[in-house]
Amino acid sequence: MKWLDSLTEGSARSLAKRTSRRGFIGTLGTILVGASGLPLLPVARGGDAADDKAKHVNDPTSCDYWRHCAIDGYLCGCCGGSENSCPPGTQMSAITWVGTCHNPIDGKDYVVSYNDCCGKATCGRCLCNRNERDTPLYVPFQSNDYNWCSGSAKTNIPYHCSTARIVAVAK
Amino acid sequence: MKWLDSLTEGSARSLAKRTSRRGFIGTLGTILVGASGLPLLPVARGGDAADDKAKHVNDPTSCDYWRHCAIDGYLCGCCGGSENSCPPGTQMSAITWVGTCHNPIDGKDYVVSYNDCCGKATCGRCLCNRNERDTPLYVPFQSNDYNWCSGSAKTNIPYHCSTARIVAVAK
Amino acid sequence: MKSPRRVLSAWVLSAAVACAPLALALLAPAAVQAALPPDPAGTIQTLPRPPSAHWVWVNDFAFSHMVNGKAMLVDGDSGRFLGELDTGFGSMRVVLAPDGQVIYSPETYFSRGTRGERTDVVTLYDPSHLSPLGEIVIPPKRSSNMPMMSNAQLTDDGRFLLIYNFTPAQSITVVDTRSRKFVGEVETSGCALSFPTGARSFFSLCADGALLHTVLDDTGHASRSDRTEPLFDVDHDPLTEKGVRVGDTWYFVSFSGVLYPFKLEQGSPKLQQTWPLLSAAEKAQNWRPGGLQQLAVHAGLNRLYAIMHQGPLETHKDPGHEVWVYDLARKARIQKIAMKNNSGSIQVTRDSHPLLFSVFIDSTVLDVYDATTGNLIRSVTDIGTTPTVLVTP
Amino acid sequence: MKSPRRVLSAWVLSAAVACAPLALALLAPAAVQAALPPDPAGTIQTLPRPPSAHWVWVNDFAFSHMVNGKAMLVDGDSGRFLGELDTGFGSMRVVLAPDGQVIYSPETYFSRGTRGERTDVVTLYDPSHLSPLGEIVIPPKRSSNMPMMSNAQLTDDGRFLLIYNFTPAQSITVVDTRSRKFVGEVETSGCALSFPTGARSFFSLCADGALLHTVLDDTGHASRSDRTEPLFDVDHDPLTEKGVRVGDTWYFVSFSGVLYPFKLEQGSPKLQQTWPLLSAAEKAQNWRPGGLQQLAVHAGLNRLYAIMHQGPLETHKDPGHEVWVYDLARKARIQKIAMKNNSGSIQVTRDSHPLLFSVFIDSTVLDVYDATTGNLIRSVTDIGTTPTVLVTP
Repeated sequence: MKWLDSLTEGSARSLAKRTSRRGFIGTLGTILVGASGLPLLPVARGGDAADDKAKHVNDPTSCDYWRHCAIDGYLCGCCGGSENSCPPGTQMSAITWVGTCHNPIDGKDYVVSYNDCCGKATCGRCLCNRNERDTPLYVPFQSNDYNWCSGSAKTNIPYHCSTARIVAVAK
Repeated sequence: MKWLDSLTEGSARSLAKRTSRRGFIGTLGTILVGASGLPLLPVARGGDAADDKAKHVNDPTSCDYWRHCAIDGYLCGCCGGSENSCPPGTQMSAITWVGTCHNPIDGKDYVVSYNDCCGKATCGRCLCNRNERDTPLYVPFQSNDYNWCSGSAKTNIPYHCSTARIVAVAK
Repeated sequence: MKSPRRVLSAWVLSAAVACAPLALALLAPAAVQAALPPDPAGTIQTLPRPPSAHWVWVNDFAFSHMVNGKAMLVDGDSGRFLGELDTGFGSMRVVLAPDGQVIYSPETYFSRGTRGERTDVVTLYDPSHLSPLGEIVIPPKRSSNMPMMSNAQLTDDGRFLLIYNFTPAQSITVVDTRSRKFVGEVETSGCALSFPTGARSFFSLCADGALLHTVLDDTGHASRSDRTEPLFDVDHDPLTEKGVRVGDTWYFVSFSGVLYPFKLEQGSPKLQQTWPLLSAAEKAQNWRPGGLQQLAVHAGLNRLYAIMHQGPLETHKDPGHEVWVYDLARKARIQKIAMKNNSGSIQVTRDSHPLLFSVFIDSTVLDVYDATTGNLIRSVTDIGTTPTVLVTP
Repeated sequence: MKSPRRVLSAWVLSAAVACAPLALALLAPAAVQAALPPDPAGTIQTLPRPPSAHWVWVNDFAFSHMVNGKAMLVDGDSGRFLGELDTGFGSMRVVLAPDGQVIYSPETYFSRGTRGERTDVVTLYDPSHLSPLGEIVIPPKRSSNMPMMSNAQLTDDGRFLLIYNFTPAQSITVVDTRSRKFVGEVETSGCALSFPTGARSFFSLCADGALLHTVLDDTGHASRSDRTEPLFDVDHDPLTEKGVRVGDTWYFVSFSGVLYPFKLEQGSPKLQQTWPLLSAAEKAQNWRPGGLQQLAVHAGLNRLYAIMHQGPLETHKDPGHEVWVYDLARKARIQKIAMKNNSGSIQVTRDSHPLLFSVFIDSTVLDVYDATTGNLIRSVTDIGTTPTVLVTP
């Protein structure tokens, strides 16, 4: 379990302060990309106008879903999984990256863990990128530029999609 | 050379009558597809309006180039090769499919051989499909639905692009 | 989906334990009541068996990145994307075992992506978990072509898988699905593809318009091979190779729109009465069948569905904006369905409330219609890169 | 290209001979004079050596089909696409040997496309024929991340190739390009990537703002490893990891636009005087550096190029529509270049009439500018799927 040592090294300090995890293709910035690799030009953060955002805040297949406040990747809910489960035949990454999202339905803040689903080609549906507090590659556990399917020797590294699991109430 | 036997069987008769070879992705019909896999909707046969066609009739990187009268695939002239040569690092298919194209510059008809270049991933540039006298898969040597890089055991089958070589004057 | 299976393997648990101090450091005191509960880690969805009759496998050739073919499973009732299989270079289509217990996928791989040693396999997938159960290595001869249903077919009892080879020598690879072993190759020189006619037989279409009928023994080797006289005119009105089957009859359409039924009689395929899908007036208006998977049938209703468009002869593979529906018993058209989008491939489900699915290789939309009323039910977007052949359970 | 090499291998000749009767049957009597001559069969293009200084390798991550990464070579002078390499899963970028005799490409493959056994290699390509010369198997630990120049670097003399690993344990794989063998791994726990500082040394950036400086011996093993004090503030204004180098100085920009030069002094990287790329007024207007490969330099002109846009802090990787140019000696901006399209990655050629190349991962256009006037020279369309890092000879 040598890698678990490195997990704590150099990142525990800031991990305790920052809870954003933006996934993988952070360089896309605020861009929403249509599936099948047909990209759209950069649009408003979160993808929709304010009215539409409110409409989709409880839709797990929408980028505006409240749990997706710090996600980056294809939404597993569009790929045969859900907001908290992986599609058939994939594996959930062992390492989790944690954000804190506000749920407007019950008014609470939740700690959300963004586990990737791994072992199949990129899903290609519902790419969602909501970016805050991203760090460069040298602060790995807050950097969305890694393919986090790398996070376990037992998980095949092809990245498929991302989940957003509730871990706990934040406060 | 067992496959050479099958080459002559059942296809020589019609091969002698028909000289069209349309390449590979014939099901795209008359569609021109932009490179990088971003497809365009079906457009006019040959891709351009009549005026534009005349303009490009001597441009080897245009679908309207006179030699491309029966081609189907990515034009090697857009991929690091030319109308009669393969891009670096690819191999030219051993089997050729022959069309007869009219060269408006000298007024002659030429027998043109459409050799595929093989062994790298699809080039993705200048997809051109000009369809005439295509036959189903059971008449292989006139069917553009085959990946003709299959045509030699020594050639790796990944299809990259297509050339249009002059073989002779037709008459 | 409906029966999620929780997978908490040892490594997930160990990682969770190891990470606990970190995670705890993040957390404020426990929430007041009514908060949403934590989600378990490591949950992987599974699919119910048997599959819904309204599911469809959309096979993706991925032409711009041919080494990464896919088969994607979509639920026509909900429009939900259920999962996918990665099916390698130049993939044709998945084949569903009649008992629903396994999915067969003929696949081609290279040791270095697009180069190096080529390995052809039939991968067996678990239909609940969409994960490999095993693989059967076959000769590296599988044809690379625009995907067709008849690139891979099962014999009627599901015992032997038939895979078309083109090197350009033509043959059929036979795989025994019971022993899960490669059996051998059947030569089909001058003839292509396989159209099963029974538990131990199939025919291929030949370049001269004949049908080559092959009978297998119980070990999967050819015991007989008969070639008919030419049954259609390759030079003047060839049949498309996109045949469909109802019971013991295979239906093919010619470029000009004439329907050719072939029925097994006395152990050999015999041409039945042909009849035109188009009236003389429609032919004069250049109406024409077209598309990649241009025909579909519903056996219970005894109906044929054909994609139609207007255009000259060389548009015989073009998509259409209409699907015409025929009563096969009455040999008459009974319906025209207006398609929302370009239609290049169609498929009809087998149940008594059938859906009509439609895709086009140059789009990534799957359209779902009521196959009886012709009404559009929904469009499902972002389905792959270049969708080709549709397969229903 | 300029020196096509005719390849008439045995199999082409044999096929030609075998096909001759068929071909002859097709041909009418020979043409009258002035007809175009027949083209030879089997001609394969080659590229001249040394490469033009105005060529650029556009590395393509192929995000929608990550197993099919590519590196595409384009001539900035003509806009011509010269050829490509297939570089496997999650490919980062090609590395050009200083002597121009070989191209190194760290690549990852799976025995079954996206599953099965993982094999990481460095493939060596012949730069004239764009075909593999050989490969060096390395540990299957190569980092999968958004492509960065410093995922793979050569030591200054071209002897050792340094490849960043992330499993998530961090290390550097060292490959000896002379013996063409894997040498070993250098541990860099808590520190990422490699930034060469000499023939036998490089530094990595650490999570606490320190630099880890590693010195290799002549066999490629670490002989010394020194960690500086924290030299920048990770929490309040981290440096992007997209450093660029002029001579013995590496330049990094912070999220807020402050330039940090590190220079090797007494065998260790020392922070030089920092200076802001943005005025207080520009900062107030939310101007900010951004992009995937957001900095470029021209050593001869001693100029720095930085992609700039307006947006809040969390847009630090967003593309821009302006490139600001700085005189590194004067520490002053000397030019603003208006970009035609979104710019996420830039690169400047090394010659005395330099070109500025620009791509954006969400587009397939390569824009070519005069790097001194800032004038757009041409846009080259249809360059891959998701172009990332630009590499010039």
